[in-house]
Amino acid sequence: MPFMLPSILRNVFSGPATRPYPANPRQPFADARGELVNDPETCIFCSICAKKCPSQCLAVDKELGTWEWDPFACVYCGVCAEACPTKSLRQTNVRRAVARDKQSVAVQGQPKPKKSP
Amino acid sequence: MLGKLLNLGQRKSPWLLHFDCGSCNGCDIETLACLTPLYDVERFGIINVGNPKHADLLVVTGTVNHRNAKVLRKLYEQMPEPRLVLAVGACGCSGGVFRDASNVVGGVDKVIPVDVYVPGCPARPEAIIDGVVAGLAKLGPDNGQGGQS
Amino acid sequence: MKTSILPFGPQHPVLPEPIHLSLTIENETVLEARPALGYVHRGLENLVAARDMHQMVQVVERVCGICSMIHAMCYCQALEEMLDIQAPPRAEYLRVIWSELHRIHSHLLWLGLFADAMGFESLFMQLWKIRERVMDINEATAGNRVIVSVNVVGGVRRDIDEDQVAMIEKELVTVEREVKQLSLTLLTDFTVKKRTKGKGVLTREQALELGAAGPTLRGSGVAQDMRQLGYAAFKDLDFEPVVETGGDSWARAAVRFKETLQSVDLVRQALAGLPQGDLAVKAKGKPEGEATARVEQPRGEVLYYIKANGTKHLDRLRIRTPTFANIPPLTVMLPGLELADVPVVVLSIDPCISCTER
Amino acid sequence: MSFIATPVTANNLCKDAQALKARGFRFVTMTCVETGPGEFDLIYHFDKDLDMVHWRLAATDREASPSLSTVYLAAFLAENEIQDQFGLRFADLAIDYQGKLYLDEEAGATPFCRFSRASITQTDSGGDTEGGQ
Repeated sequence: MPFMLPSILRNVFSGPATRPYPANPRQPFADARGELVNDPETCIFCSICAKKCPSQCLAVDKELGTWEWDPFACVYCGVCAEACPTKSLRQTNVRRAVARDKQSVAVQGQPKPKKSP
Repeated sequence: MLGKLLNLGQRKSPWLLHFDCGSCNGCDIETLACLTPLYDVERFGIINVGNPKHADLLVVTGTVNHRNAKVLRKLYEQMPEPRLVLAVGACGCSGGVFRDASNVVGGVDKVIPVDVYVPGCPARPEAIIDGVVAGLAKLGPDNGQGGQS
Repeated sequence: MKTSILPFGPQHPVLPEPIHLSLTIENETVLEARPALGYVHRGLENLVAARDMHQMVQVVERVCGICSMIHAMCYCQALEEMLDIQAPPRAEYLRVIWSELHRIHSHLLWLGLFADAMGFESLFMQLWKIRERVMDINEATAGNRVIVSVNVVGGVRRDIDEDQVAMIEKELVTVEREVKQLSLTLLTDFTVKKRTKGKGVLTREQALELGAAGPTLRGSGVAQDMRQLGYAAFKDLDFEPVVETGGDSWARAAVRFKETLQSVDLVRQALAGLPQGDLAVKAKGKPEGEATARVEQPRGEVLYYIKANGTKHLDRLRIRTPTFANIPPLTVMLPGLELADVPVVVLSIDPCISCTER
Repeated sequence: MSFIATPVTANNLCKDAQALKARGFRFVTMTCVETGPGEFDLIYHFDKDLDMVHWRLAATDREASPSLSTVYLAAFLAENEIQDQFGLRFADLAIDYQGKLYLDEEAGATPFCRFSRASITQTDSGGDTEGGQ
């Protein structure tokens, strides 16, 4: 215990180490991995993100133009956003909020007309 | 009167029991990190206890398998009412990346009722604090509106 | 004297993870310890049938949240060998940086838990306070505190820019200084010595015979560290394994403590020699055949065995994690101990149950 | 570094392992790979001063394989794991969890076998250690 005394004294006289979390939350780092945002305007519903997802938490329907994300199965790895060909799917640095019940996030866009060869 | 006092006590100083249900340790160490100086949940009166009989709040991390489901159910049954259950992390919420693995039953809600889901893989300490606050709102007089969603 | 069997775990305040030990005790002395596992078993090796080889990177990261990056690195190295590709030099250096940052935070975490198991609460808090700096580095550079998810087959996904290099160097100075300030407390304090010296002794012969790995092996005087293999950029770095000869809990703690400082040095070396260039090469083709890869985790050597059949789904993935190798030595360490020392000695192998059972 | 596994036979396994142990090799682990219905490869990994030696032993679920735990005690955990996941059996296992190391009854037997073995386990009369009651 005597060996800890310098550390203890330093801790007493330096400011508190605690982050005042709910009162004064810290800004997230620029590169932090947060929730996913998909822009229905630019999304082409190619479902590459759904194929790449390690957790298989994305469901894309090209015919109906829907993109669905289950934030409670997502592992926030960001592979989907990296694979997005139109950069419509982005990973923000904002942490996903807690919830009382599980709800997935759906994005409804314009179903793209079938490609005419 | 006594009931009100107990309720107030529970809301102002919830004691939590942490059970690792098959998590990868990611959420566990973040739950533990909540107790350390940087986040220090003890300033809210939250104390980590080892005995389910003393606990108000069960923090469960990780996926449920057949063997630990029994332990989890037993812990839940030993906790006095009213009790809250926090499912932490993608695994606790739904099974996460392990949903299809051979010995995984799924999220915590397959075994016991869950009050608050904390997403993230792993859930950040801030998120766990948020989860506790959202859960406590359920006990209080503003039951039904508090908390974030 | 009659013997009795005492259940220890799975839910125990000192254990962050569920492991069950059936301790046969006489008075206060342990005669036999038999581990019971399965509380964390997920069967994730089996997921290779459901996920393709690139998705498995994120799955193996979640074998263990503490050494996640190192698991993924080992898996990627095995696949890279099979696909006959070589990660670019910058990626190899970045892998060293992140893996050593993981080692620092894992060892600090463990030293804290170890102090907590001895009842030295203030030391626990102090160590975890230092550890948060490493977590901040992880979050600033890789985007996540614990599971950094930086590896891909063929390289890494994230880069470290100049500002971040400066930030890492600045934080590491503080980490090193604060860890060094605790060295006397950790290694020479009366309480710590009383609880750890001569407890849970594993001799050199026993360690080799029972296949111990990592600090448990090195604490018994065997200089074996997988980083000597020179994987990633370790071949270019100056590195010497840390060895202690006591074989007791104290020796294992001392190995980890010294490795923490060594890792700080390794990160510095890697930052200084960080070459420019690409982050990843494209992983083309489908793997076929068998391969093994070994790397050093904070807890010891991890072995990946991969069998592929020429499709994007692997045939078999086998992960031998360090704690899996360190559980048999535990059955030798525990008999003869006082019951009160059991938690400390169990912790001294740094058990990671989610690794063991996968 | 290519992967080479030397074939060994069930009869010689323990004798060869003794010789290897005398040369100072450390047991690393063993891996089970399913090669066909009821056919398995057991791969043993040993290590000495960072050099690895791999052995391959063909095994079936019809008869018990020799246990390495008589030579290297550390093998008991890996062998128990294989009993759990693949339904193989090992003779003279030092500490035998009877296929209950990881799995409880509800999980079902042999989850790691791609070829369904439910029918084999039921018709197997050879004192199945899976204990599928």
